[in-house]
Amino acid sequence: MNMSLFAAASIGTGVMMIVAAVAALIVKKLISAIIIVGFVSLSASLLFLLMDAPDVAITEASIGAAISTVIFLWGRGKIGGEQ
Amino acid sequence: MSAEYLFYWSMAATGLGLILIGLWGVLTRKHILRIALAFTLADTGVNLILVWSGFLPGRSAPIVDSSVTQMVDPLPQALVLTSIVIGVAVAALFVVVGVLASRKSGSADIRHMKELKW
Amino acid sequence: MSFTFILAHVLTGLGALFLFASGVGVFRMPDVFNKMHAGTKATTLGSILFLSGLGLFEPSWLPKLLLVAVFIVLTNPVSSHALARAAHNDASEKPDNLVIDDLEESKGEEQ
Amino acid sequence: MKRAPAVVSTSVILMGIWLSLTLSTDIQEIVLGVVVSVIAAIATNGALTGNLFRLLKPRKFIAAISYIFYFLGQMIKANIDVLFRVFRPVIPLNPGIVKVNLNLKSERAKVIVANSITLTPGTITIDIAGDHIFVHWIFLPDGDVHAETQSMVDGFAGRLEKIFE
Amino acid sequence: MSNTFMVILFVLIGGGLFLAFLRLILGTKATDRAVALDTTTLITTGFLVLVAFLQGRSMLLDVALVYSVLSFLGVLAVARYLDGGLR
Amino acid sequence: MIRTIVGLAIVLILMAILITVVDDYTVPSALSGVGESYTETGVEDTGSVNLVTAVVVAYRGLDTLGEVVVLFSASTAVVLILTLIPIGSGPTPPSSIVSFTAGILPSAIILFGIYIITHGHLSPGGGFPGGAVVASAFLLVMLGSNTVPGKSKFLSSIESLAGLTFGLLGFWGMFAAGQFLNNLVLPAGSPGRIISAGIIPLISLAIGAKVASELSGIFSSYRKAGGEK
Repeated sequence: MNMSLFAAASIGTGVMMIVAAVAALIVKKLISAIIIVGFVSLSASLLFLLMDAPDVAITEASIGAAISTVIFLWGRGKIGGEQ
Repeated sequence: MSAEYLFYWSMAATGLGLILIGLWGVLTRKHILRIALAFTLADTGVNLILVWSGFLPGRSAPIVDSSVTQMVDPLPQALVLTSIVIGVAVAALFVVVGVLASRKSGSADIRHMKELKW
Repeated sequence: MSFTFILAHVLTGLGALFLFASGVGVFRMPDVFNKMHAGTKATTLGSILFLSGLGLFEPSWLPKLLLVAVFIVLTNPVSSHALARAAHNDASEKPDNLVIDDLEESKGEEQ
Repeated sequence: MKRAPAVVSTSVILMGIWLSLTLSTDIQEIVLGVVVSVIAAIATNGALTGNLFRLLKPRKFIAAISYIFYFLGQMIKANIDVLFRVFRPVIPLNPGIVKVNLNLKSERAKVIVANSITLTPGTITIDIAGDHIFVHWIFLPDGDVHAETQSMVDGFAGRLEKIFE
Repeated sequence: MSNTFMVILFVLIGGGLFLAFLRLILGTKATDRAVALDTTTLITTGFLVLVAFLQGRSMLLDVALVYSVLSFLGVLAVARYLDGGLR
Repeated sequence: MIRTIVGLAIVLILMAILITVVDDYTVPSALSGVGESYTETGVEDTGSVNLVTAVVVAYRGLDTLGEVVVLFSASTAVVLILTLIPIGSGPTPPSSIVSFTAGILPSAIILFGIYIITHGHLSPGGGFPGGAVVASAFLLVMLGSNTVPGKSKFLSSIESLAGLTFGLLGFWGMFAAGQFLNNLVLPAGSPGRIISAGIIPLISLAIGAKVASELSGIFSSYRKAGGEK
């Protein structure tokens, strides 16, 4: 029973991640792309937890949520957007 | 098509998909930060595939407990643990070099960064 | 079927329902402030109910789950407020369906 | 030494957080927890809680408890409001931002009021400037908007004044 | 916890997560997406706790705690950026 | 346009190759030899309940040392390049709610990070995520202000001290037990308590301090490159 629930969860998360990854690359504004990549990192953390890797999940959450988002936002502020 | 089968392969499909999408983004995008984002996506995909290679459905996390009998492989997880932190340091370097290059060439578009071509 | 058992079911179910309602609200509301109404209030109470319900199923986890809930209560309104302020300050992000806007007027007075 | 009560109350709270994190009563955990929480409290100068000893007077303690219950009641009302609003076929909307006074001295009390307003029926805090607070309504109340908003804000501020005087 | 109840919880939480995700992808403005990110992370925190509960190991709750604290920081960073605080 | 098509073609070819590679792959039923031996003898060898930390710090400790060096060089490069970028116009001040929250929450987040670091051998966590969480507390302070931090001698001394501790612990193992980073120069203790698993908690602390100070250094130099209003 747990296995089929986890299978459903992992398939759903995987589909969301793929769609979000494509969206991050084709969306117009860079700031939206950064927000969506933050979502992909956080979903990856959920997948790592489902794959019985809590250490990796904790690391991915702590790095992907705030730190890499801030780094990209800083670069966006220094460079300016597209066009 | 058991649940176990779907559970196992959906992970691999996600990681592979992320790698391919990231690669496509690196090849086709023009804004330097967009390329950095695509690179981060591919990085996440590689980490997923690595952890997946040590994953067996139905076993538990590699933290020994009185209730635990069978565990997944801890080695790939240890590798990925360090890879994630390196990944963010590399992304920071990527962004900083991108900012510097765009300052030099006056645009964030990689087609204008002529001096980086060899 | 003890009382705690039933209460745990009710709390987790209600919490999940509120989390679902927050998703619906964020999806359906027309502009950013109204999205925030659904996204902040419903997720906060939903998380509290859901976490305390699961804590009743497994009483030894209760302190840690309550800690998560307290963190959410402390932090969620702050991030929501910061986003609201940013949305109001940025001309391209600001919604245009406001009936009264005292903040815009007081900004005008300052200048 | 002026901050000593704040440091002590912060380290007590941090110790509580540590105990609920570890879920263990091993002597090593407790010793480490005391050391870490005292160091963290001294390093941040007791900023987490401020001076909690003022709350130990029975009158203020009762006021704090009653504030928590008032807040929880308002929050449940807010969520039922959201629940019934989002499932309507057409969401009833009449949004607006209203400016009202907030006469509290303590910074902590202002932040608590602002966060409470964000979590209670139909309102979120947009900004605080000096003695004024800007509140966004999802559905503006009937009648005098400013008076209604002022009474809603005073519902929180009046209760908090008893604690933070 | 019976199986039916567990399925109901999964469907409710997953549905909420999916709708907020749709707003994240479709949302016309950056602040809409940021609000959707806030909502998705909080719903996912609930999801992580549910997974920890189903696996029956309290140490997995650390992941949920880190997740909730740091997702708050991420959203705050986006908000401060839009406000001009990260220049 | 041509770029998009060529990119798509390359990606599709790669996808076909990858699919043929994994085509006859089935769900495995047992671990590989290395993983099997780690899971069987890990607790006796290292005393660490969390086998991932055991692999990161004890079995593969030398790799981790190299990894910390990579992190150090990357962050040094970032800080160096940031000095080449012209200083910006400076951030706007935050609202009082955000700055107040950024004033009160860091102590709780630091406590939480130290919990993750010190319980690395007992529960998920360890030096890397814990250090990142501690750095996030610094990030919260940065988000809640618009001033530039002063010259941080403290950060760089913590950084050097952590690296030195890591190296010295390694050499201690070499001289006492004939092996660089030998874990059991301290007693293994009873698994499941804080003081157990030899030098793993100490090395976790060193890694945590190193990661936290590197990431905080990156943030603080970002803020300096942003300028002051």
